[in-house]
Amino acid sequence: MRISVRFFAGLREQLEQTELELSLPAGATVAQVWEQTAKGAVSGPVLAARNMEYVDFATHLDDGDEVAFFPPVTGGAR
Amino acid sequence: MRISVRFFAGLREQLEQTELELSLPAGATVAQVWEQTAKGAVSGPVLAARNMEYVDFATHLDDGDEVAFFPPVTGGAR
Amino acid sequence: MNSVVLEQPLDPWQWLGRYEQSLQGTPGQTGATAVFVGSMRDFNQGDAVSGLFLEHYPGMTQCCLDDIQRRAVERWDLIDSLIVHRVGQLYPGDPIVLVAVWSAHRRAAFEASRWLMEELKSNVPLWKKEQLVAGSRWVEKNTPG
Amino acid sequence: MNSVVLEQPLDPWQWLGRYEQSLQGTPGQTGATAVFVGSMRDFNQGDAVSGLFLEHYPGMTQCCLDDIQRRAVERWDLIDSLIVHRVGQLYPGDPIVLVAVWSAHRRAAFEASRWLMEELKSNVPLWKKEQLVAGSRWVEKNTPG
Repeated sequence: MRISVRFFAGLREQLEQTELELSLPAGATVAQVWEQTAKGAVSGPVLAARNMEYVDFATHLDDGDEVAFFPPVTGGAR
Repeated sequence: MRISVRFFAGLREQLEQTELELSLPAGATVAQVWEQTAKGAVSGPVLAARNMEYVDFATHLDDGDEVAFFPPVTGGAR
Repeated sequence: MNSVVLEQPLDPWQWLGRYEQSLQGTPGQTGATAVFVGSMRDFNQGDAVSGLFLEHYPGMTQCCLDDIQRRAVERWDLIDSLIVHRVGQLYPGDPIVLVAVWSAHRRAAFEASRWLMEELKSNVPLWKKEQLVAGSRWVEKNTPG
Repeated sequence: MNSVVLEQPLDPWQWLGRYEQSLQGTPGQTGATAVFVGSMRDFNQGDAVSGLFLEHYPGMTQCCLDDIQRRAVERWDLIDSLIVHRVGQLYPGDPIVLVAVWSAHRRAAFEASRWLMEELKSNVPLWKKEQLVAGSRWVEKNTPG
């Protein structure tokens, strides 16, 4: 199945990558996407979203899903 | 000594009086002003101010003081 | 820092826009602004209310507004504060009171604006008389905060 | 009810003035309006900050703003709410976020506006990169509320 992957903020900079497409076997998880893309090159906490909703890394994916990885969010104000 | 007395809101309406001048012996208290002006005609809680600061009824007055009586305040919003 | 007893209609957003233009200090100090606007409702204690007269004690009302404002600014180390309170005749939907505070961090702004509203309701000499279909009545109690 | 991700400068008081003119319902229902504005400070963690870039995840940022707003309106039975959040390049003094809620009574307005700010900071995909004299850095932690 085809999965789109996106990275944001500090994570995007560390990986020097904004988005990519992956081909994975049916039933693959968010964790597998992470292993194939981050390659152990990332330190610190990482959050994941599937189709723009927060998910944990054990979540199984479907063909065409968009998966995003990013650091903890820091919006709002002081 | 001369004391100015003012009434506000529901109290002003009950007493049908907005302000008046009183002549009192030196050392008179807020309570004495109240007795001479309200004449037992008032029900409910009453607050007092002397020269625009909240005081209790035992406070002694000086010549020229302004004393005000009014019901609990209800400013602001719901 | 300013507190105002206002006899004319109150447009809170216009007041805030103008006041911020006059603010002292560098704009980069303020991280948080909290604003509360209280408006006249057309319903109270089960009755339709068509108007409201707000009576005040001119000098003392002003002093008490100044006083609670000064206490809030000290207690929360605020950068600035603006209070504007209407007096006189009001109609449903009219803004009654504007409380605004400027601070470095949001916690101080949230706490100070809320505290100012509670102080204002319990300590500042202002009295509401509601106009109902069947005459008018003085509001005798505050609602809990 | 509206939430907006904004790439242009944000004038909170102009937004509020315009939004209130468009409000549904009779104006006499609203007794309380609570507003919070977060602005860019020129100082953070001991360093002078000259600029801030706010990155977002376009679709998800919008969804998350809509979601926290809907939850606040339901939980406190609000009359209306407006959230506007800046993205892109900001400078000291620039407003970053506007949160406004309209309710019948003040307690709901105070609580909901504060809750919205905390949710916004912890759940909405937005990331701040500060520009310092000695380069730039991602902000990694929120300040406590």
